[in-house]
Amino acid sequence: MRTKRTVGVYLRYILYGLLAVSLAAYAIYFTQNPNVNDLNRFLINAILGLSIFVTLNTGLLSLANAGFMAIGAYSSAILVAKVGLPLFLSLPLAMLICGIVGLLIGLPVLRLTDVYLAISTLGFGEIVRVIIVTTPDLTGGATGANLSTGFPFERMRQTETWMLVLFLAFLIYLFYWLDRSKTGRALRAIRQNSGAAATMGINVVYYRNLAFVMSAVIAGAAGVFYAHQIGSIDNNDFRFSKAVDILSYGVLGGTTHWFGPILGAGLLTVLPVSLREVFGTSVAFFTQLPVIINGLALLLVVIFLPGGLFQPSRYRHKEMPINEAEIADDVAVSKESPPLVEGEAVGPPADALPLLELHDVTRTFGGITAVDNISFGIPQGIICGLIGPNGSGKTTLLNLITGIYHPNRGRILLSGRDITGLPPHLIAKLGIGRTYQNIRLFNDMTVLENVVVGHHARIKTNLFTTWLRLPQERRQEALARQEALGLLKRLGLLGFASQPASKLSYGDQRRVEIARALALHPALLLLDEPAAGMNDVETALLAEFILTLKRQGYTVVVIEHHIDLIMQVSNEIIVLNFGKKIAQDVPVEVQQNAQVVEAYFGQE
Amino acid sequence: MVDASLLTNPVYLLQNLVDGLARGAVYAVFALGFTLIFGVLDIVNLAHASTFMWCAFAGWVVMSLLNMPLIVGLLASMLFGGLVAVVLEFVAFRPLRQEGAERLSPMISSIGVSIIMVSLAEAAFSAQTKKFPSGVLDPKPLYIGGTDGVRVSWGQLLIVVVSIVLMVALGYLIRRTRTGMAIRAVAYSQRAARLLGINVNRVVVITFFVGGVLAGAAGILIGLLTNNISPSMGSDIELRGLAVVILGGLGNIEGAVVGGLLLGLVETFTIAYFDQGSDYKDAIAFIILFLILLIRPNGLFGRQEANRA
Amino acid sequence: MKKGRVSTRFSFLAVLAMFSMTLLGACGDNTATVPAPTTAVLPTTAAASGATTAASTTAAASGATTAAAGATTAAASGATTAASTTAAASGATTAAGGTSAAASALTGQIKIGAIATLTGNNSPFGIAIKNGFDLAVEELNNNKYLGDATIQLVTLDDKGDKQEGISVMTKLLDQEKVVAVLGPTLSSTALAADPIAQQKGIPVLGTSNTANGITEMGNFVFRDSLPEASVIPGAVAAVSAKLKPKKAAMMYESTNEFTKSADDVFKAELQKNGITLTGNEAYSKGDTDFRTQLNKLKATSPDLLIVSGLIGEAVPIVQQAREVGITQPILGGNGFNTPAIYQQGKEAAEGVIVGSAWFLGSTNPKSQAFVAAYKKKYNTDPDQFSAQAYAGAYLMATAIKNANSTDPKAIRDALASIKNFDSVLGTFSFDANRNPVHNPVVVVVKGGKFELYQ
Amino acid sequence: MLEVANLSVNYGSIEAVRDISFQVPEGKIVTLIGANGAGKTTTLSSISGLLRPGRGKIIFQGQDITRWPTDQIVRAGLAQVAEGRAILSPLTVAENLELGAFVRRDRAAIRQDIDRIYGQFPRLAERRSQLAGSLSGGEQQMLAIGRALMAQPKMLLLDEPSMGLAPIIINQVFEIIRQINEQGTTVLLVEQNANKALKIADYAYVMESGRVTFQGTAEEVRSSTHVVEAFLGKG
Repeated sequence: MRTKRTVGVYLRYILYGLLAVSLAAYAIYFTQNPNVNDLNRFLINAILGLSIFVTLNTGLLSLANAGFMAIGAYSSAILVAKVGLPLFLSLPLAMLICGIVGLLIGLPVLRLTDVYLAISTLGFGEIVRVIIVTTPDLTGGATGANLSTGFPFERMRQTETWMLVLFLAFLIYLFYWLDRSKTGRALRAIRQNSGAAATMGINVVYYRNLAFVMSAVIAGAAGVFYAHQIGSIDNNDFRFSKAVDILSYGVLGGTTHWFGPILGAGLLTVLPVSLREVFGTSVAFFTQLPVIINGLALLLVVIFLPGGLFQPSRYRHKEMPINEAEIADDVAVSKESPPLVEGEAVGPPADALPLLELHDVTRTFGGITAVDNISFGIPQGIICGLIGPNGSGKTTLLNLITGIYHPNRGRILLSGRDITGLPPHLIAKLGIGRTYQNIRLFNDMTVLENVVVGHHARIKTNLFTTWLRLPQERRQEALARQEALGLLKRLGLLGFASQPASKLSYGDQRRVEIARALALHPALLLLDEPAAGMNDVETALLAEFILTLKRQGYTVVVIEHHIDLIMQVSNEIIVLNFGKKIAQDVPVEVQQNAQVVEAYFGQE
Repeated sequence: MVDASLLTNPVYLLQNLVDGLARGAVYAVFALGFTLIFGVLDIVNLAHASTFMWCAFAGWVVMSLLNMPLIVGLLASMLFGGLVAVVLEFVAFRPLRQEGAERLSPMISSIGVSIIMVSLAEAAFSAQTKKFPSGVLDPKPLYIGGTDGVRVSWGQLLIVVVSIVLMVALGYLIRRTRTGMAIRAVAYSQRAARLLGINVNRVVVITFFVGGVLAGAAGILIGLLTNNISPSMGSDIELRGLAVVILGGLGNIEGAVVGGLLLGLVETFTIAYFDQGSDYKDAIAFIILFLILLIRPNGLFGRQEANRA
Repeated sequence: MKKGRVSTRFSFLAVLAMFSMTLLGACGDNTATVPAPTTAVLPTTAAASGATTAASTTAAASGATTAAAGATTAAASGATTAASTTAAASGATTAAGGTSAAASALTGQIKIGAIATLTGNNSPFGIAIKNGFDLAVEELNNNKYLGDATIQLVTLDDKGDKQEGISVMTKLLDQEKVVAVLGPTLSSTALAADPIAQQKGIPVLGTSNTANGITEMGNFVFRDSLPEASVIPGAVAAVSAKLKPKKAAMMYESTNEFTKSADDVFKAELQKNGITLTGNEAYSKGDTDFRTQLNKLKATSPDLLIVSGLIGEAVPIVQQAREVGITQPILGGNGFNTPAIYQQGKEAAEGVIVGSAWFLGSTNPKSQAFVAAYKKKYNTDPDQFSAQAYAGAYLMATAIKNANSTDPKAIRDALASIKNFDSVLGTFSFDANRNPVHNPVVVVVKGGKFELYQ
Repeated sequence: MLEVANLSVNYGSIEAVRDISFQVPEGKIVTLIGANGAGKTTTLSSISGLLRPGRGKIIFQGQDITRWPTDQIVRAGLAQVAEGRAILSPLTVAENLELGAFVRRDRAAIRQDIDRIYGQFPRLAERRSQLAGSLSGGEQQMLAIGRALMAQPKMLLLDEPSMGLAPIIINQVFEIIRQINEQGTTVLLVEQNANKALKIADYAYVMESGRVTFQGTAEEVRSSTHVVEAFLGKG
């Protein structure tokens, strides 16, 4: 493992070195012979790199980009050459077409997971090519879109370097701000852990589709420029190998930051050009060299530099200085959410309905009944312990409440509202926050960002406010950040705010998870083994904190094996065994309960 | 125009059935090794096609340059395929398996290896198409029911027989032998396999070897059938092979064969019975692939993903 | 640990095997290469008419003075008007501004660019073409074809990629400052890259571009490769005259622009010759089984099977056609014009008819000399691509010689006025649209080799 | 027979097992009991080589097996019945048993052993050609134990054999474990079901939060208040 990391470091040096050398060679070459075409090529590839970046950064391996590039290229070629539109009008139209196709394809295809998604998008690319070949009247068919099929190159050849630079700059602007926005955080969160993202109120399906459509639109734009750079296109320009090239830009350059794919496209475009300039084509082997280097780089990077060449996360964390004045304990992000006021007891109204009610909830997995006909109610403002031997169904129950699983039978009500069958992100929005038995933080994000993700549902911004830099955007982001810092302060985590979550100790990570869940302003907080991995001191502090939450009016359900902790904080304990509820009572009674004792120690 | 009399002609129907099966057998043979690696190791090995291509060249070197008979060529090609696949395992897959990398990383590294292998093949053999020596197969077909009846060529017969033999042999290996049981144990859960005293790494190497041997058999047979050996022959059949593997359910050996035959039949019947059907036959593979993935994400004969540990 | 070593040994073996294969393959290459054509070119006959109209003698062999030659050619090609006259004038100026040599204004090295596909799928064509260029330039320089001047050929690889094609074209023009360009190999690359030469006023001569729309790109774009439209009519006419088929069936590769456009031309020609088309079936590159299409076509009982495909699939198609019982003659597109068709197809290939720009057995003395020289230099038979490339280099050199100038415009004009040039392809002229005019041949496989079809 | 000395195991930054030591004498049943998350399974996984310990030594029959690969440990005679049984559900009962003998090569003896196991577990004999996944929980547990015995282990590691089983079945399973021990196999039993485990064990260790907090003979442990506190708190 260590050698692997060392090799990775050297590999990074080698690749950067290679890039530097080729850039230098390229620069010399360019000053002698300003061949704009090579520059245009790089710029188009950089745009393609960004198109694959959007999906990779959301954790989707889509090979559809060559197909969307084809759609963009042909749409624009037809609009310009046959309909007679000017290029600047055909560009947005072609992008729109790609977006619509992307949506139509994305809706069904994005239900598939990794390998299947990759393969089905690959199939999509091939279908696009078959369609091109079989519609000669529109596209020129196998003969391509060129002079002989009615696409005069005078009209086609319109891509200018300034347009590409402008467009790329525009994209970079979009990506720069996207990265810092609610949407950008949501996309990254989904990549790192889509399950946890959903329980933070992020609509995973929506954002996946958004990323896919964005990717389609950008690839389509690249296709438009490609068509108008070449002046003559045919179906063979958009083969599977093109999809692989595009993928290489992302994988090689990096999939965590928008600059990565630009770097990747740069390396893979400039290197062959430099080799051509340095060696010419006199030595036969050199003609294969760029291709071999491409393959080798892909292989080595995947093995030794997972995440790609450019992974700036560790640098990025430094760029967020936090000043004390920013930290406000009692600032709410939006007015409708109650402010969190330290220490003030908000007791439940005596006659209140139970906050959470389960009625005959049953869930089976392939013949095994994990949760068997469970009913209970949890009144507002209490702490409820949930215990039981291994495999008794505790975590399954939590997953049912948070919508990760849906019950086979029974109903789940939150404040009297039926939430059975709702997707996790809606349940999160309705006010149930949770933590996980196996910590599911977004490891590539800072502690602060993790908590800000928790505010997702309450930040009222969208892509327009992000990209137009509306005041609302800045205000909401600042408020979310302030409140997140406030939460961190209360949990004693302020010192870690700008560190990557993965660098924290286990106990601290648990507390970050709690802070993240609290950022939802949940009416109900579900903690799944919050003390696991904590030492005694940390556990005691945790107990204190849970009690503080209760005083502030939160309702908390805790699963825990540290039985002392449960006994100490709970108002009420529910005991499960074999998926059935065997007891629900105050702690002292539970300890005496014969059934409970038997569940734990076996029959005498 | 498809003549109306053809639609009802029983000989034509039978002939297309035979041709469709033979066409499908080609896909099936290619898909076998592909699906084996996925079934056991959960890896979409996109370098399978390049291994296949190199094996065809290995067969060509042995048979054309060294003038060896078919059987030697076949064995050499199979052995060579096995060895190449083992190298792939060490170079492209093992380093990724050891560190719990992302599930898609092996697929990407296999793409990298594949690029290198194709370039090397171009450097070594040039992109020029290579041919096997003629006379390996008798060009005269067999006739069932006289020369107006159904025709089967030796090549078709060979590929169908081989695809079935390979399927049965692979089935036997997987189901009836100790090694096969170990392979299945590893496929189900590497952890459980380890606890049974199985050396998982060795089983993985064996699996790759077997996958490579299958690629070798496919390489030389398809090379022989089309007599068209070139560095791009892998990528030409790769996408179709992938469609077959999906159709049969990734990792399902019988499924791959049935899927291959099915695709062969569907393509054949589309060409045979639809006006201009041949224009659309390529789309068919991918439209089927697309639809199946949407309706049954694990393939037509796929098992439940939940079974995987 | 032990197992580790075993596996390591395995991989070592495999690497060794791959290495030895590479060596074997490399050696094998020289002896076993079968020139396999494919992409882009087709020959013809309709040209015959073109040739007659243009039978204006003059210029071709004339070693006359530049200005005079310029004037004559300009006059000869009625189509070229004011532009060429001025060009001739400017050519003269350059010549005058050159050295004091009495007969020739040409000295030193003259840079000519060549773009060929030397990497990737289509590299076999590019390599054959490069060989043709190299052989021709070597001969031209040895024979002092341009007097004191020698030709320096700068060959760049376009990798079969359009963007790379544009780049290397730009490089040749801007950096290498070539006076003319030969290539690129693929029509698709030519369609992308040639407009650059056109824009900069540098003549470019494609030696293997047969797609539609090539010379339409502009008056600086030439080709010496007969497009399908020129070869196929002759072939169909010849077959029609001899066999008098009533019905014909066709097969073509649908994913390739060359085979697809050939298919369209075939269709049109069949109609002209009053032959009914009974079916037109498609297949794709990499297909292995063509029996279904053939079977379907057989059911239409055609008198003739026409196949527009590349050599990779041509052999199996011919074999499978015979297998399914199509005994009728087969007329192949240009992809069939390679010895591989009979070397691999054996008996099945007997009687296959191919229309072509050139064939190995040509009795043209120029051609025979070329074949001998090529064989000597490369130890293998040339194919049509090498021949056209070789002819292209000679045409370009002749244009420079006739122009007696290295001014691209003068070269263009001289090139455009080449008529009845005695080339490896036969008597060669450019028509008004800078397309080649020469007699294509129709050959037939007989006794395991190509013979003229008569 | 088995000696674990100063073993510590980490998952990332957390220490799941902290400096524990214990011994399993030949021919005995030793049990590790403790609540969920006490580190019992982690300990077992380190012994069988599935996890790499951070510190400490594991000695089996005088050999230091701390860093051996799992298959070698199994070959040395240390078989584990994993938590959740880890039976291979897509394989038949018979195939599962055969795979249990993967480390052996004596075909005839393997056949005999299979027959013996069928004798011991008649339920399995009835279902020999069924897929293991179709068995009930108790049957699966028996299959898992039978399969582990096929390796002819000198010592058997059992991870929560009672988990998810009905009380009657639990009794049967523990009875079988006792029989196996009587036939000469040393047993290390990891259990949450303390009452049952202590009934058949000779010696017991109580684990809490990754540490051994109490040890003694089964009788001593049973009469101590430690166990109750470990499970249900001090109240």
